[in-house]
Amino acid sequence: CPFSEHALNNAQIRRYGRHLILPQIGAAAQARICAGSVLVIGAGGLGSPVLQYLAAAGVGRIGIVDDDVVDETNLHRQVIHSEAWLNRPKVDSAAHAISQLNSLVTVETHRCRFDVTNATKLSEQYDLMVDCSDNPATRYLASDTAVRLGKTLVSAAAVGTEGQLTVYNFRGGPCIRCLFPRPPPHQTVRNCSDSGVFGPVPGALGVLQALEALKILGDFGEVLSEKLLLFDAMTCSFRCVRLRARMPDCAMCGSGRGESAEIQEDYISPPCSITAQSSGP
Amino acid sequence: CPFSEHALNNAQIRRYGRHLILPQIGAAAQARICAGSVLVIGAGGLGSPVLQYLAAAGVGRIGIVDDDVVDETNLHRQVIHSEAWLNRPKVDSAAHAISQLNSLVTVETHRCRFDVTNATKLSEQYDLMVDCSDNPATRYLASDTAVRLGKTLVSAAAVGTEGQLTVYNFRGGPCIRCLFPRPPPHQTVRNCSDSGVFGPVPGALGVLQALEALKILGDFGEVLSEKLLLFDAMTCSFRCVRLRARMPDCAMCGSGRGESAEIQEDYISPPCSITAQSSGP
Amino acid sequence: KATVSRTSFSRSPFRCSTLMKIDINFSGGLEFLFDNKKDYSVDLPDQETITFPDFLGWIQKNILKERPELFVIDGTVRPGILVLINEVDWELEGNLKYTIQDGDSIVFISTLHGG
Amino acid sequence: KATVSRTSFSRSPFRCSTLMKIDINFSGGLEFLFDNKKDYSVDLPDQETITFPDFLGWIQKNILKERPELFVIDGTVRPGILVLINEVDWELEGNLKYTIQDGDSIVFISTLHGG
Ligand SMILES: [Zn+2]
Ligand SMILES: [Zn+2]
Repeated sequence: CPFSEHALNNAQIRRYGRHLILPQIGAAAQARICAGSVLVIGAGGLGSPVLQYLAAAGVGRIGIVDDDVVDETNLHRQVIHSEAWLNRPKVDSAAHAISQLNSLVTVETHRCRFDVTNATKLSEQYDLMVDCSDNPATRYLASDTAVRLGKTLVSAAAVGTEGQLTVYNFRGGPCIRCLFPRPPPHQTVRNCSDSGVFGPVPGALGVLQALEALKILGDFGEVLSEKLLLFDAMTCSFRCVRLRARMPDCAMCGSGRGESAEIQEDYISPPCSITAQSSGP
Repeated sequence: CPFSEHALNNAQIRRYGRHLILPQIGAAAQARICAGSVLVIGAGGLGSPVLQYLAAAGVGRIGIVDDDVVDETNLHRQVIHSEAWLNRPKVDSAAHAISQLNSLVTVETHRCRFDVTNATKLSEQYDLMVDCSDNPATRYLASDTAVRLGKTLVSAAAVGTEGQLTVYNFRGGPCIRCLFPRPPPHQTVRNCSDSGVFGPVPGALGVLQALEALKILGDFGEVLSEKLLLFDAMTCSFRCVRLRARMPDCAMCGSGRGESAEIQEDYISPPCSITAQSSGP
Repeated sequence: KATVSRTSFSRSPFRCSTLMKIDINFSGGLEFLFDNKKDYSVDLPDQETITFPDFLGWIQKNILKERPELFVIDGTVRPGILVLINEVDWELEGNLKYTIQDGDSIVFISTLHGG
Repeated sequence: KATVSRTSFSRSPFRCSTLMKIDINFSGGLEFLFDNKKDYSVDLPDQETITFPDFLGWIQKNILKERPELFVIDGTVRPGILVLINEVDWELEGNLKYTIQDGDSIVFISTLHGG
């Protein structure tokens, strides 16, 4: 039956009423959101609003992968956590918050680092991936895994007073390696622990990641594929720039097919920066 | 002593470390944030992230004014609330959440509608006002009160899949009546209950309101005065447009000096739309 | 992507081969009065001066689909509509005294009040 | 507002009165290599072809303040820097084969990885 996907139960119809009456969303898109699943990589500054807004909107199943615990210095921006959860796992803190906000959502916690040993196994269980990590090794692994499994990845980053957002591997769009074949040299990478971050910057980018994820799950609107959104908090200015399409010679999604041995090296974080993946913005 | 304002205690230094190491913020601006106070009008879709990010960032004293209770249809976007608080006052729900997130912040709840009987008394207790209301009567009253008291007002709105953000009465900048001398006809006003709203839209605008409020309190960056930020979620596009300066003949902040009798009429909501001020996005 | 329609300007019975191309955008809910389309690209003849009130009249006659009283009142846009001329508040361009130029982008935004 | 400096291009001993005005912007942390300034407006002589590698060399020589290895490696921008030519990914404009034009806006963005 072509209408079976529209099946929302009474609790869902009551709860998501403000989406159901929107001509741009409506019952069919909300039903797809409720039937959808998302893996959120990192429950830090970006992950906090991503998890809150995905859960609030009723995404059926949400996976959270993070190996870190809640630290006092996280709380100026990681608003899904709270003082009662200090020094306890972020995945548990976030899962608790989601269950309080929306008991209709299933939460799955994966208390580990997203790494080569588990990336495929974790990602294949979900329709969509959202990268809220804080280091290039995890970001390249997330994009490469998305390409290998044919999943879309909503990717954002924030440091200092700036943020960036794009969507990888969406309907033939580029992956991270189409844009940047190799990760940046370690000494050029700033992280939030060392460089600082203005709290609402990952907040704004994370909400926009959730927004793109919901459009993709619900299949409405235009998605930020082949586009990069840049944000500068000091002037509250956004700039959207057009990016290249998929590169035919991409080492991962193009003719390279992910077979190069070099690719594996990019998943290794330098020993000097043993920062947990979610201690970022 | 010129450095007394930099005085942050040890708990604050530990907690706001990621702001302190940012060259754009630093100890002086963080100390101003910690010494500052903000009145948030409405604890709904915009108010939720505003309150979370202001509290997380350590604003010294936060006032919340709202007369509504948490409704099931609020929870798809009003992420500061939770199921346990259904049918209980939003101000209490929000104050509880803030106390869990940051016990260093003082919260003051005002369970009432922001109206002509209390607007001045409430607003004069705070350094800055943030308008998260959902109707023109409250918005005009908030702007007029800000002008009367010489306060700045950070104002955002969201309906459907669109949002708008600007700052009124900032260092000689325009007020709402400089732009729109009179409120729109009632039949042209859409609200979130009737028209619907895509959850992350007020989310994104609310985080940006908090961001502007922190820049104003901390006195850093450029503020969105004489500018209007427009957001369209369907394309994830932002547009920033230049607005007129303060109008010399403005009925409120200009030669009119708020003396016209007509002004009072604008604070009356039409009887047909008895929607609570925070039931909006 | 919003559908773009191209409509000719035809106030007078005289036809002219030179045309001004004007982009018009409606947002904040105003698009509901305009067939639910946000973007229009229209051709106006450039042989004569087109004042802003002329332009508003043309819009009402040619592309406005319903409830004109929600768009124009007393010869100007109703309270709560912000007009942008080439991305700038029309107040800075003389508002109703502005004369339409070839290539102009005119935006009509209904201010939102939800929250 | 970021301070804007105007610097003359002077690769050769010959002076020319016609100049190309180029806007250069650095972000994502790259500005730390450039005296902590995000926006530069510079004049280059337009009597000869300025290739992109020439332009990178000029930047290194004239406005780069520290650690050149964090900006250029092997004759092109280091991995992790996105270049925009007039708001578009430089890959769509031929990247290193692009020839600088008068009025160009060139943006260098270091991609962020925090989260
Ligand atoms: Zn690729
Ligand atoms: Zn005024």
